[in-house]
Amino acid sequence: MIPLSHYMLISAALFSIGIYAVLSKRNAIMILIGIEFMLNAAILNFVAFSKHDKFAASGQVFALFAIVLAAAAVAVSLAIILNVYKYYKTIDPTKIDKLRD
Amino acid sequence: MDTFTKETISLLALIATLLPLFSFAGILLVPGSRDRGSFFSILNIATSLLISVVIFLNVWNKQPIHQQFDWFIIGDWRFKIGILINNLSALMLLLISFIATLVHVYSTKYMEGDPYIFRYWAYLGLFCFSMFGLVITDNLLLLYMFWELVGFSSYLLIGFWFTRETAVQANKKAFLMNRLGDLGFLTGIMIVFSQFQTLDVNLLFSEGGFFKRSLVQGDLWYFSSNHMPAVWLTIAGLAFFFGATAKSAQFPLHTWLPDAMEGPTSVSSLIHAATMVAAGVFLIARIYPIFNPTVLIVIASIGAFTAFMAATIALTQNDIKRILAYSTISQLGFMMLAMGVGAVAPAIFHLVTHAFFKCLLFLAAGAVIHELHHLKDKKGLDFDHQDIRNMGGLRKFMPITFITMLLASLALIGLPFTSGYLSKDAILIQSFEWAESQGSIARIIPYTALFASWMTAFYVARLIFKVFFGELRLNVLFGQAFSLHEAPVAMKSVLVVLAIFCLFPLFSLNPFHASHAWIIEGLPYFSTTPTVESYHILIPAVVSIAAIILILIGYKWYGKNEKAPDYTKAAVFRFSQEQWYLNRLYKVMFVDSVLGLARTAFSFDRTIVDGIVNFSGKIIIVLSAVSEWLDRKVVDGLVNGVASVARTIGNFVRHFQTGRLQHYLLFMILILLTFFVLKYFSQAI
Amino acid sequence: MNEYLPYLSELLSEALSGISFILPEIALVLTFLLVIVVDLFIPGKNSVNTSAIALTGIIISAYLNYQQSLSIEKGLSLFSGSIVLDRVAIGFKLIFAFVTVLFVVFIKGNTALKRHNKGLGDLYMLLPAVLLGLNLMAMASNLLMVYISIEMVSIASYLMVGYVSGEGKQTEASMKYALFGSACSAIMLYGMSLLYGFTGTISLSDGNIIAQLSHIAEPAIALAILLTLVGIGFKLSFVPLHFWSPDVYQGAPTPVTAFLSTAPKIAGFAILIRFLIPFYGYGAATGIQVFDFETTITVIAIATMILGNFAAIWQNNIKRMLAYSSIAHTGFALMAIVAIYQNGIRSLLFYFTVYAIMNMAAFMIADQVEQRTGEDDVRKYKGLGKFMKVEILCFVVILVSLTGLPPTGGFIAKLFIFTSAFEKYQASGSVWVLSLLVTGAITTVVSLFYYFKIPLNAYLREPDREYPVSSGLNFISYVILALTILIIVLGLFPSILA
Amino acid sequence: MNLEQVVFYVFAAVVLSSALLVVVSRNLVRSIFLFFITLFSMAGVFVFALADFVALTQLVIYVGGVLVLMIFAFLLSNKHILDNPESLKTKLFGFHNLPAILVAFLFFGILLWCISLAQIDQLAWIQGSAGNTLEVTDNTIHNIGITLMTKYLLPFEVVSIFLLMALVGAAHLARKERKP
Repeated sequence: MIPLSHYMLISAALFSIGIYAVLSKRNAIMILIGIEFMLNAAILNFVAFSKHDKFAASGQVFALFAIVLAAAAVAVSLAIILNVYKYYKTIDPTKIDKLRD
Repeated sequence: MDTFTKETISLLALIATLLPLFSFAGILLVPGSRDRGSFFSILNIATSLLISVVIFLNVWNKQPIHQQFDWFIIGDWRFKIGILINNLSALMLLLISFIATLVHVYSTKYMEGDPYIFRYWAYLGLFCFSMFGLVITDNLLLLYMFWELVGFSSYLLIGFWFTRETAVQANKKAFLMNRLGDLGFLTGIMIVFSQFQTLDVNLLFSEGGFFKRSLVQGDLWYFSSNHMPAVWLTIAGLAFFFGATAKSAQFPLHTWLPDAMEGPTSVSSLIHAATMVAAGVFLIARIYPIFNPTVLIVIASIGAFTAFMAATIALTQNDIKRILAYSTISQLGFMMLAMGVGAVAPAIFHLVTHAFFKCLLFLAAGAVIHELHHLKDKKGLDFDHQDIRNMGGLRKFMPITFITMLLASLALIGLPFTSGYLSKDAILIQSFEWAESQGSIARIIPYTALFASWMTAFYVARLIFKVFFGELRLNVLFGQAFSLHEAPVAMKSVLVVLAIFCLFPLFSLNPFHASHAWIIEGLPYFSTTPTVESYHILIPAVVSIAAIILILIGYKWYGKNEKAPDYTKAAVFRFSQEQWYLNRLYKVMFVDSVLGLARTAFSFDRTIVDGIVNFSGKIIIVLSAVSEWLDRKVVDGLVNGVASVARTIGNFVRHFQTGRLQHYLLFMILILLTFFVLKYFSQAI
Repeated sequence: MNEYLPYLSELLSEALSGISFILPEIALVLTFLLVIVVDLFIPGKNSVNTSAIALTGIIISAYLNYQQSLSIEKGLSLFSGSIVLDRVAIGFKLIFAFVTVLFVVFIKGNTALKRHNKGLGDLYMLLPAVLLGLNLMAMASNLLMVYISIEMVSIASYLMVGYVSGEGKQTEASMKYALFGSACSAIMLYGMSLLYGFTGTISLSDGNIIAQLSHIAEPAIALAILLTLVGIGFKLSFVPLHFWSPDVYQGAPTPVTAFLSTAPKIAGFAILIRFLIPFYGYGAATGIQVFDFETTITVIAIATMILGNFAAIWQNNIKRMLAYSSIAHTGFALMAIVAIYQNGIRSLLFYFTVYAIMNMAAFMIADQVEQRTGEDDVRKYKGLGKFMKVEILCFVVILVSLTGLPPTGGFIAKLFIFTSAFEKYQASGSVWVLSLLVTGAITTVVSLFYYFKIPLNAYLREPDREYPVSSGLNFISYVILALTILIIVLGLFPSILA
Repeated sequence: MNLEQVVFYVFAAVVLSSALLVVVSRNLVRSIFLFFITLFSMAGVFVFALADFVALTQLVIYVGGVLVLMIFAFLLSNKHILDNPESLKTKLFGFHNLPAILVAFLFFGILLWCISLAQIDQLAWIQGSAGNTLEVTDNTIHNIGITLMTKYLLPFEVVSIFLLMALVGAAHLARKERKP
């Protein structure tokens, strides 16, 4: 038996790695990958706790929905990033700052 | 005319209120020529006046009219609104409609030829509508709405000549100052509502109303099953007073009023002298039971200080309208002072008399300005047509304007036989009596007021002498002899009508004593302070004699320098001799009985007496400079300071808006974590 | 599977019994499908067909909602507790439908969108879908529905912001929006996973979640709740989740901005209320307080009001200014959330109705000005009062209402919220609530500094350039006029909404 | 330590190390392939939590969908998009990354603190969940199938609309503009 806290540990680490990627990478697609890490960390939590929720299976169902929704979000975000590339010829988020105070 | 039922009277009041709104909507919605609207407006306002007279006759000293219906219900909140006409509101209704009608008539000539005059009529209509509404409504919330609307229409009128940059600035200032005040009003409304669950003026403030039944015990303020800390009662009073402070231009929110003189003079006379600024005083009177002794002392002190401060400033102003504006502030200060010392009826009495004579002063000043402006345009000259240093000797050209304005000035100073004398002395007497019962420190308040009233005499004298006596200084300035004309009939007749209202008989049959004036007898809230008989003779005497002396000094300074040949025959000349006589008196006193230096008597007279006169003159100038500095730097600085603090905070916040996505995310997460750390590691939140 | 057999028919019939209560949503789904099919096979010029279908569908759905409002008395829990249908939810749904109808009208009057050469069919396809998402946000009562409905609205919003993508500005806005939003929803999902882990349930409607949380140390609960609030706060754009909104509002097509600053924001409040109700309700019933929402939301509200109002002072771009002003309004509405157990929800619904009207109207006017003069800079509004008489006059009324002055609906709305917050203060005596009230009052004054700029320029300054005598009225002008009159009517007769 | 545990920790190590490599790698293509490894081993971890269906979905949707989508995005667009702008001038722990590193560590620290405070292994609801706990022999697919069609019917149907909307919308954005 693997204790639940170990799953939590992995997910916390993965989540923090995702945060780092989102905050530091100079490429919009890498930011998307960072967000996917964060989502996966959350999904891991759901799945791990769902072990003790056999009948309702809320955690596993939640995880399934999250995966599906994440895929849709990625599709839309990628389409948007492609459009950005068309106009800015870059997807470096630090260079896309025309809208500001 | 006693046969009207309550319903009819409420309906009439409603009609009187809606008629000006009708002219507002009619003028703006029905297209036509640019100069349309004058006849329509005058017709409407005159009808309102007629109705007001009927209402007044039916209500004064009779049963108050109170009609209500449901306004809206949300949840447990049931709002009723309606019309409440008691002596106070009937009086105000009559006053406003009367003065508004006169100003309408006056404006037909004064505003003639303005390219957007139809808007002027429309705005006046909106203003009158809001003012009537304010007076007759029975609900604090509705009162607040009309209060806002009054402010709004006044901004429209101040900014009427919006092509002038100064008018726009003045407009903005008036707007911001009044918003500050409104915050107070709203706070008050909320406190009252949460304590009593109603905003009905009649329920709250009448005899045996909720306020009379609520009581303060220890630290708590009880009403039926509700209670809240007693300090909220004080806060509510202060909050309402703060609202009134802005509208009635009391220290420290008074600076908008002199700036508001950028509007047409007829507007200044209606709004910034006679009616709108009185709304604050009216509010205080309407909700009087809310004020506890602490708040009343604050009101009295602010009133006295304002009266004093504005008077000192008025001493050194040269713009004719600004002098009048500061004198308005000063007089409003008197009314507030009266409210503070419990003299509600004298305060309202002064409000009424002041409305007439101040309106007249402004309209007469408007006539002068009108003529000089006309001259300026005709000859293509360049001078400031509102500067009293450019005027002088006008009494020869404009005798009616002169005489009426003189009457109004005497009323403002408060000399016997005028209406101002009655009301002002009533205030002063009661404030002295109040101070007697309060103890020593409170005496500062009536003495300040007394001093302010003396200064009033001086600056009014200065104004009159500079404008109407001596030679026209423009002749000297431009080296040619100009001649001016009397104002047109429409304006002149208005001045004459108003001048009649500056005299005593309309208010009290006894020219020397106000206590039997019908207005005072008709209003509630007689002061509870004991009467001190001696004051009733002493104070009027002191005030009048000092005022006459000061007028003479004013004459010596501003009127005598002119070498007018026919002075010797004028009655004024005798007074100048008495002035001289007084100087001798001083000389004898100082030389013989005090100093005993007979040989250098004359030179001593020169140095000491003139020295004292000059010295006190200097002190006054310094004082007024200080007041003005305070006015300009501190109060304006406060407003500007608020603005700049707001901008600084805004700018700080703006720095985080870098346009970079990752900065946003970083700040977001950092703030989130900081909040968490503060909450659970330092217990700061 | 065998464990389930005895219950299977029962479970199925429970699921089916809910269908009759989601008729408005079913109407939206049908509209959605119909729009796609029609757009595919009959691509009408200027999307006349699709817009008509979308509009009809939305109105039918609104009518069904209205029918529900007549029959539903107390809350119904449907689909095994996935959603709750009660009067508050129906009220929110009616507001959303109203805003969406206005949105369709707004799109019709916007030339930039009309010129878009990919056609507007897909935009009209998004409308029923996003309205469905909004309705679900108003009804969601477990974490799964909260997540799905928020995501649905978010994705549709990203698509709308980037819809025209004719210029860099819009693509930039949509990228910032999509990435910021995805990051926030990932954080929210993590928070939800923690909540699920701590309690073993995703339901918000029974007290179970609170009962379980009460066994756990407060910081852990706080972290889970704060992370969950990130996702909700992204919809509300309160501090510190506001960063995206000025940029996105400026970049997006004006009708979209108007919609985004209205409907999803109000829906965010609906979700927030649903999320808070178990905490408040259970706390009041048992005296157990697992997390100090009052302080947290008060701090957020104060920060949001200050930031929104003070930053707006500096803005000259009208859309940015309105963006900050909408942030400020969020802060103000949060005041009612703090006072939720008094007359809070009722006053909040009134506030949102008024807010929806005035916000849509403000953006419509700004858009009209931009279309006719090409200006979106407030300093260039000089002399417009003579050129666009009706619109600017309406603008002044709307601004008066946004500030919260009588006799407009904005005043009554603010008064309600102030009063309920004040009652809350009296009940609790908390210093935080007092400072909330003070901040609300002060920032109301501050808001004058920037709202006042518009009439100042439009009426009191001479124009830099020549305008033709007057511009005529088009049908958007009449819509604006109608909304303005509605605002005044609501100010004078607030009871018509009750 | 039995074999199950060993394999679990190996998977965990692979997840974390590959994820770290994804974020420090300077080459985008390499990052994406490492991302594939992370997702794959993540699916392995799911299996240990007795969620075989979720693991499968992870593989099908993430690896088969998302990852392929990303690679297609590269292929469809200009190849310059693959040039990593930071590859030349920045190092892993460069100064400009410092705030991000600090925030990530702070976040990690707070998460650990909260997890330890919450005493995850002694949660009340887990203690009381005897009989409601999945066993290795249980078949989760039946269970999920039934709950999706009953308890979670509404979310399930809503997601279908959601996916259609996202699909049409994304297609709209990515579509080339028609010549007017």
